Amino acid sequence: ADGYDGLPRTFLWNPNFNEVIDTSSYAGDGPFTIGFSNASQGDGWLGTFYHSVQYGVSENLDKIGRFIVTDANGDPTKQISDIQDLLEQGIDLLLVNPATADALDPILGRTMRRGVPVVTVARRVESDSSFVSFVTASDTALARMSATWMAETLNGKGRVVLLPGLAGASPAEMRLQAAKEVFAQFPGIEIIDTQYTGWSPANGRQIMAAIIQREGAGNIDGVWADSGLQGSGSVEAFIGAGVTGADIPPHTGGDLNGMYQLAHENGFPFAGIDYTPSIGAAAVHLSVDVLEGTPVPQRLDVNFQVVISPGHETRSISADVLLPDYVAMDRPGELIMGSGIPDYDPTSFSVELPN
Amino acid sequence: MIRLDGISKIFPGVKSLDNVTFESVAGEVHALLGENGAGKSTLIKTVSGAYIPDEGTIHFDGKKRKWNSPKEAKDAGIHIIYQELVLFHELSVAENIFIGKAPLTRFGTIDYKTMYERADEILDRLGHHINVQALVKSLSVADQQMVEIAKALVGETKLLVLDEPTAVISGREAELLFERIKLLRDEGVCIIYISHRLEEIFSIADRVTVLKDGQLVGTRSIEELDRDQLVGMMVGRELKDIFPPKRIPSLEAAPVLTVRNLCALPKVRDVSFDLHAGEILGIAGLVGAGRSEVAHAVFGSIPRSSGTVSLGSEDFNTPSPRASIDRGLGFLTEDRKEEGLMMLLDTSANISAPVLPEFTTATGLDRAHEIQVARDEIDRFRIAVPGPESGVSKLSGGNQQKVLFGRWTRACRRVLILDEPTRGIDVGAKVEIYEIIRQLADDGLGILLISSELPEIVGLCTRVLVMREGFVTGEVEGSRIVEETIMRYATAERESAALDVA
Amino acid sequence: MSEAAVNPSEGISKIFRQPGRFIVPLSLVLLVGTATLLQPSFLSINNIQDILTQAAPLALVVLGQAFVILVRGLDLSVASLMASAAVLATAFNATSDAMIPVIFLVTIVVSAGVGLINGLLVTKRNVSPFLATLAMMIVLQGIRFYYTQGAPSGSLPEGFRVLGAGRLAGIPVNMLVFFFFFCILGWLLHKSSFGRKIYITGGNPKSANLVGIHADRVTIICYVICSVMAGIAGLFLVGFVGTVDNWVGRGYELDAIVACVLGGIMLTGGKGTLWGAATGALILILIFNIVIILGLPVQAQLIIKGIIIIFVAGLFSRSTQT
Amino acid sequence: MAYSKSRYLVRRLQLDPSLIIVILLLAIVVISGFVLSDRFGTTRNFMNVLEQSSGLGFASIGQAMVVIVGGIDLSIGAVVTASTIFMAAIVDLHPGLMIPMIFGTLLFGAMIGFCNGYITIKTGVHPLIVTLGTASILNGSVLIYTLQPTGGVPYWFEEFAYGRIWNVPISGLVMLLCFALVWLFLRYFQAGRAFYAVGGNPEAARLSGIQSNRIILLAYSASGFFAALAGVYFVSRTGVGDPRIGDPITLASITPVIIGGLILGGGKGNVLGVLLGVILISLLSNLLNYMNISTFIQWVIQGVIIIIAVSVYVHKGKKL
Ligand SMILES: Nc1ncnc2c1ncn2[C@@H]1O[C@H](COP(=O)(O)OP(=O)(O)OP(=O)(O)O)[C@@H](O)[C@H]1O
Ligand SMILES: Nc1ncnc2c1ncn2[C@@H]1O[C@H](COP(=O)(O)OP(=O)(O)OP(=O)(O)O)[C@@H](O)[C@H]1O
Ligand SMILES: [Mg+2]
Ligand SMILES: [Mg+2]
Repeated sequence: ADGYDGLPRTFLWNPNFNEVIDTSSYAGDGPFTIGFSNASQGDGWLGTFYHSVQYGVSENLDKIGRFIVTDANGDPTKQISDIQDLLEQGIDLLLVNPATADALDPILGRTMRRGVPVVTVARRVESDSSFVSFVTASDTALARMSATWMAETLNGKGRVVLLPGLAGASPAEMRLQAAKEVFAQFPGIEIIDTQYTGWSPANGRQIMAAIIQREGAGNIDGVWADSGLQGSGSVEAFIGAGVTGADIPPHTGGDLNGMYQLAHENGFPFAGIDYTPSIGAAAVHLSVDVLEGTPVPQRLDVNFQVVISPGHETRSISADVLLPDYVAMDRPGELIMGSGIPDYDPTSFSVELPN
Repeated sequence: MIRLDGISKIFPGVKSLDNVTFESVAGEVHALLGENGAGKSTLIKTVSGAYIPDEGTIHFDGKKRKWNSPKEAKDAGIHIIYQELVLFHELSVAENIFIGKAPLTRFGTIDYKTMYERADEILDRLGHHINVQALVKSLSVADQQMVEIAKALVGETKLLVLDEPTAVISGREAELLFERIKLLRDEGVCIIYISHRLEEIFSIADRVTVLKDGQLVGTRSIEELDRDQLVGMMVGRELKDIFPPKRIPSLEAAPVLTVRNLCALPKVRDVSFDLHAGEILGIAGLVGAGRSEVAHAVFGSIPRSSGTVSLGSEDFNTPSPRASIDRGLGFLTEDRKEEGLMMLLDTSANISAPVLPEFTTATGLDRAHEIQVARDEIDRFRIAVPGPESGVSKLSGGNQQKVLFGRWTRACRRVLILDEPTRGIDVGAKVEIYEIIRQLADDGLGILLISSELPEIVGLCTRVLVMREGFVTGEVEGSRIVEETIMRYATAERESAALDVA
Repeated sequence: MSEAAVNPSEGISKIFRQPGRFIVPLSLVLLVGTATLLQPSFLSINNIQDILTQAAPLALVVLGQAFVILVRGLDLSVASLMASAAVLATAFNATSDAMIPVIFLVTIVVSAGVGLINGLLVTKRNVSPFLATLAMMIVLQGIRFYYTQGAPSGSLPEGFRVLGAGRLAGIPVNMLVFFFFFCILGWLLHKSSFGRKIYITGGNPKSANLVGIHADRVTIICYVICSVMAGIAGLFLVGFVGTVDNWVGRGYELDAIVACVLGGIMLTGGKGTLWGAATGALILILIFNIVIILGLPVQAQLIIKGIIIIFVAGLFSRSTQT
Repeated sequence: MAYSKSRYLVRRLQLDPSLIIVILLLAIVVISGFVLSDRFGTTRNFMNVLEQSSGLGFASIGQAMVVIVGGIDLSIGAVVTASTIFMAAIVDLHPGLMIPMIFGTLLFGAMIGFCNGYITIKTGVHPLIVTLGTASILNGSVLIYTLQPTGGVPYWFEEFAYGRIWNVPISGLVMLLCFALVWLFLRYFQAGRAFYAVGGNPEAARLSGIQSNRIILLAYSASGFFAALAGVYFVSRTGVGDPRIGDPITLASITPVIIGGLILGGGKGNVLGVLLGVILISLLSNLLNYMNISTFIQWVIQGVIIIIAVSVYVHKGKKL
C-alpha cells in the first residue's frame, strides 16, 4: 500500500536537533561481524521485527560476514551477559534491542568505550554516549496521533478508556504519557479507566469485559489502545457484551491484522498506527553505514503510516491509507503488519544469512 | 524427683488423660503400663513439654514447672526416648546422638573429631557398634533404636523416660540396655519405663503404675504383684489363657505355598519351605535376620534374585503384590503407619483397598456394599471404631491392627503372611489377635507368622523356621519348639547349625 | 443410610465443629457479597455469564492440576502446554468446523504424550515434580517458538469462537463443557475405584503398592489427565481470546495451584475434593474480577490479590489444624 | 577408633554421589565449548561466566537455605526487584548514602524474608502460597512507586558488577565467598546442622529441643538477604532500579538448587552442589550463545539438560 513517505513526522515536531554522527573512526574493511542482542522474540511483533532484521542482513550479504544473534528472553540481566558474550566473540558492531530502556546503559557505555560501536533499535538507553545511533518509530508520535484522532472523533467530549501495554515497559509508558498529554488538551474528555494489558488479547478482553460491566457499554465513548494486540481483545469484549457493528465505540490500535479485520468487518470508527517492525531492517542498514564510515543521524525515525476506516478522518489526522486498502482479509489475524518485507508470511519466511 | 498432680489432657473428641497423679523418685525404675491408648505416651509428653496439659501441675526436682516447649524440659535434665523414633536421616549417627549438644571448638564450631570419639565411646558402653559417621538413613531400625537410646547418655540426665525402647531390638541388645538402665538408676537417675512386654517389667522395674482409659488405676511396688495381677490391673479382667490351643494340621494334602531356593540379595539367601492349609508356620530370628524380606520377596513387593514360589500347583514368577493378592495371598506388614494404613482415609476404604475390583461396578465403586463389608469386619473383630466411615488415624494401635486383619481376611483366600502382628499392642488386644490367628488357620488359611516375641512363636506355631543373616539356620517342630532351641539357631553360625540339624 | 437421616440442626452445628469444610464456600459468599455491595450490577445475569466464561479455561486447568496434587505432584507445564495446544490447533490452518473434532483429538493425544513424559520422569526417574514440569515447560516453549518462529499464524475454524465465548440458552458454552468434565472427573475421583486408588496413592504410596495398587501407574495417569485438561483448556482459551499467541495461558500454572490450595487440596497429597478445587478457581476469578470492577489500578490489584490469597489460605489451614 | 583429619577429607565436603552427573555434564559443556569455538576456552571467557553467574548464584544460595528447612521461596524475584528500587531510588536522592545503603538494602531484604517466615509459621499455610502472596504484594507496591526503571547509583559502584581484582571478577569472588561461608555455617555450626534437622523431621526437631521457628525464620531471612544481595548486584550491573528485573529469577533460582542435589521438602543437600548447578547453567547459557543457534532450540536444550542432570541418577525417596 502507498503510505506516508514524507519526512519523518517527529523530525518536524521534535524540538531537539538531530545530530549527525561522524563514524569515520569505526570505518573498516568488510566483511563485518555484527552482533545482534535481541530483547526477546516473545510475541508476534518481536517475531516479525526479528524477521525484518534478518531481511536487512540478507540485503547486505556482501558486507556482513558474520551475524551473531542472542536473545535475552525479556531479561535485561541476561541481555547484559549476552552482550558480554558477543563482545568476547570479537564483533565489529553491536546492534541491540534493549529489554528495558535504562538497564543496559552501563554495559553499552562499556561497549562503546571498548571501541565497539553500538546501534540501538526500538528502545534507546539514557546516555547519548552509550550508543552511536538509535533507530525507532516514534512511540510518542504514534500515541499523539492516535489520541488526537480519538479526541477529534469524539468532538472533544466523551468518556474514554485507556488500554496501555505492559506496565513498566518503556514503549507502553511513553505512549501512555503522550496520549494523556493529548487528552489533557480536551477538557471534555474524561478518562474513566486506565488498565495495563501486557499487550495480551486475553487480558484486553477480560479487562474490557469487566469495565463494560461496570460502566455499561453505552457509557463508553471510545477506547484508546496503544496496540491492536489488546485493542482486538477490547473489541471482542464489546461483541461479547452484545454490542456489534458500527455500535462499537471508536477504537485505536494497529500492529495486529486481526484488529484491522475486526474494524473492517464491523465498521466502527478506527485508527490504526503500526509501530512498524521494519525498523529492524533499517537498523541493519544503518549499522553497515556505521562500519563503512558513512555519517549517520543520531536518531533515525522510520516512517509509520496512519490507517483510518473510511469516512472517519478527522481535522488534523488524515489517512495515509484507508482501512479497506490496508487490511489483509485473506491472511491470518495474528499477522503483524508493517514488516516492510514483500509478501511477508511469518511461517514460511526464510532468507539467506551469512554462514 | 517428678510429681504430676491431677493432669488432664483433652484432644478433640478424646480425653486422653483424666486427672492422673503420678510420682517417681530418684534412683528407681518406674514402669508405666496400660493398654493401647491408655494415655502412657500422652502422659510422658506432658512431662517433656511436647504437650501442654489442660489441667494439673508438674513438680520436677522440687520445683513447680510449666514447660512451654520440649527445649525447656530438656534443659532441666529430662530426656525422653519417644515411641516414634526422633531421628534425622540425613545426619550422621554421631550428629544425631549429639543433636543440639555437639562439642565445640574454641571458635564455636562443631568439633567433629571429638564428637565422633565420644559417640564411639557411648555406643561402646551400650555394647553396640555402629559406624558413627554413617548417615542414620543407612541403618537398620534396630540400629536406629540404639542411636535413640545412645542420645540419653549424653550430658546430665536427671529423669530418663523410655517409651517402648525394645519394640525393635533383639534380646542381647535389650539385655545390655537393661544393664545400662540399672547402672543409671544406681547413679541416682529417675527412670520411667514403658513397655508392653511384661517379662521386661518384672526384670527391671521397682515400681509399677497402671493407666487405663486415661485414668490412674494404681501404683504398686513390683514385689507386691505377680503377672496375673498385673494383667488384671491393666485389662480389668482375668486373662486365663493367653494362647489358644494348638492344632496340628493335616500335612497330607499338597502344600498351599511352596518356596524353593528363594534369594533376594543381600538379605534373603536360599530360603526354602512349604506351608500347608491350616498351618501356622513361624519364622523366628533376631531383628535384621531378613525375615521381613522373605515375606516381601514371597509377596512380590521386593524383587527376587532367584528361586521359585508357587501357590498350590501354580508357579508365579512375575511377582507383584497385585498378582499375589489375586492368587489369594495376603501380607500384613510390620509397620502399621508407613506400610499399612491409609491414615487419611476411613475404615471401610482401608479394609477394601486390596480388593477394590470386587466393589467396582459399571457405575463406579459400590459404596453401600463396601460399607456393609467393612461393618461385617468391624463386628467380626470387635473393632472399637464409631463406624465404617470414621477415620483410622486416631484409633489405638490394637484397633488399627484389627482393621488390617479385617482388610486381609477379606482379601486373602489361601495364605496370610503376618509380620509382627502384635508389635506395640497391649496384652488384651494381643489375646484377641491370637484368637483371630487361630481362627483363620482353622478356617483353612496357611499362616506364615513372623515375630520377634518368642513366647508368641512358641505359643502359636506348630512348626518354626529360624533365620540368621538371610539363611534359614534351622527348622523346629512340635515339642522342640522352646525358646532355648530357637535362640540357639538364631545365633548359630550357619555351618554349625547345619551340623546340628543333621 | 445413617447419613441421610441427619437432622437439620446437626448441619448447623457441624459448621462450628468443623469450620474447615465451610471456609471455601463461606469465602465465596463473602466475596460475592462484597462485590454486590460495591457494584450492584455484579449479580446481573450478564456479569455472571461473563465471569463464568472467563473462569472456564482456568477451571479446566484446575481440575487437572487437582489430580496431580492429590498424588503428591505439581504441574508447572500446564500453561506452556495450553499455548502449545493453541499453536498446534492453528497448525491445521483449518477453516471448516468439521475439523474441530480432529483438532481436539490431536491436541488430546499430544497432551497425553506430554503428561506421560511428566509422569514417567516423576515416577520412574524420581525427578522432583517441580523440576520435571518446569523443564517440560521450557522445552514446550522452545518447540512452540521454534515452530512459530515467534509469531504464530494460521487460522482457526469459526466454531472455536462459539466454543470459547458463545452461549447456549444463555449459558456459556465453555461452562457447559467445564460442567461436563467436572461431572466426569468428579465421578472418576469420587465415585470410581480409580479415584480411590488416587487417594490411596496420594495418602501413602508405600501402602498403595502393598495392597496391589500400581502407585506409579496411578500417578502417571494423573499427570496425563492434568495435561489433557490443560490442552483442552488451551483450545477453549484460544477460542475465548480469538487470537493465538505464544503466551496464551501464561501464569495459569501458578494460578491453578493457588486455586487448588484455596479449594482445600493439600499440597502433600491425598486430601481434597474436586468440588473444592473448582470453588477455588471461582474464588480466584472473582478476586480478579472484583479488583477490576473496583476500578483499581494494576498495582492495587496485585496487592489485594496477594493479601486475599494468604488470608483465605490462612483461614483454611487454621481451621484444619486440630 | 581414631578420627584423623586427612582420612575424612573427601567425606568432609559431603558431596552427593548424584552430583557426578552434574560434574560430567559440566565437563561435556566445557569440552564441546573447546571443540566448537576457539574463543570459548579462554580464561577471559571463564572469568566472564563467573561474573555473569553471580546474580543467579546469590539468589540460589538463599533459595537453597529455605529449601533445606523444607520450604520454598517464590518471592525471591519480587525481593530482588524491590531491593533494586529501594537502593537506586534512595541513593539517587542521597548519593552520599551509597555505602550505608548497601547494608540497608541487605537488611531490607532480610526483613521481607523474615516476614515470609513469620507468616508461614503463624498461619501454617504452605510456603509456596505464602511467598507467592507476598511476591504479589511486593510487586504491586513496587509498581505503585514506579512503573519504569528509576533512580541511579554513582558510576564507581559499577565496579562491584564489572570490576576485577587480579583479573578475577569482584562479583564472582563475592559469590564464591558467600557459598563458602554458608557451607561452613551449615556444616560447622549447631544452628547450621539444625537446618537439616528441621527440614528432615520437623516434629523430631521440636522434640529434640531445637527451636525450629527460629531456624525457619533464619532461613527465610537469609533468603531475603541473598535476594537483596542479588538486587544490589543488579543495580551495580544496570545502574538503575528496575520494577521488572527480578521476574525471571524466581523459578531460575530453584533449578540449580535441585540440580545441586537438594530435595524440595528439605533436610538434605549441600550448597556446594548448588554452586555446581549455578555454574553448569551459566556455562551452558554461555556456550549456547557461542553456538549461535536459535534461542528456541536453546530452550529445548536447556530443558533437556536440566532433566538429564536430575534424572540419570535416581534419588531414593521423593518429596514435592
Ligand atoms: N495428637 C493426638 N490427637 C488426638 N488424639 C490423640 C493424640 N495423641 C493421642 N491421642 C489419643 O489419646 C489416647 C492416648 O494415646 P497414647 O498415645 O497416650 O496411648 P498409649 O498408652 O501410649 O498407647 P500405646 O501403648 O499404643 O502407645 C488415645 O486414645 C489416642 O488416640
Ligand atoms: N534404613 C532403613 N530405612 C527404612 N527402612 C528400613 C531401613 N532399614 C531397614 N528397614 C526396614 O525396617 C524393617 C526392619 O528392618 P531390619 O533390617 O531391622 O530387619 P529385617 O531385615 O526386616 O528382618 P527381620 O524382619 O528379621 O527383623 C524392614 O522392613 C526393613 O525393610
Ligand atoms: Mg504410646
Ligand atoms: Mg522385620
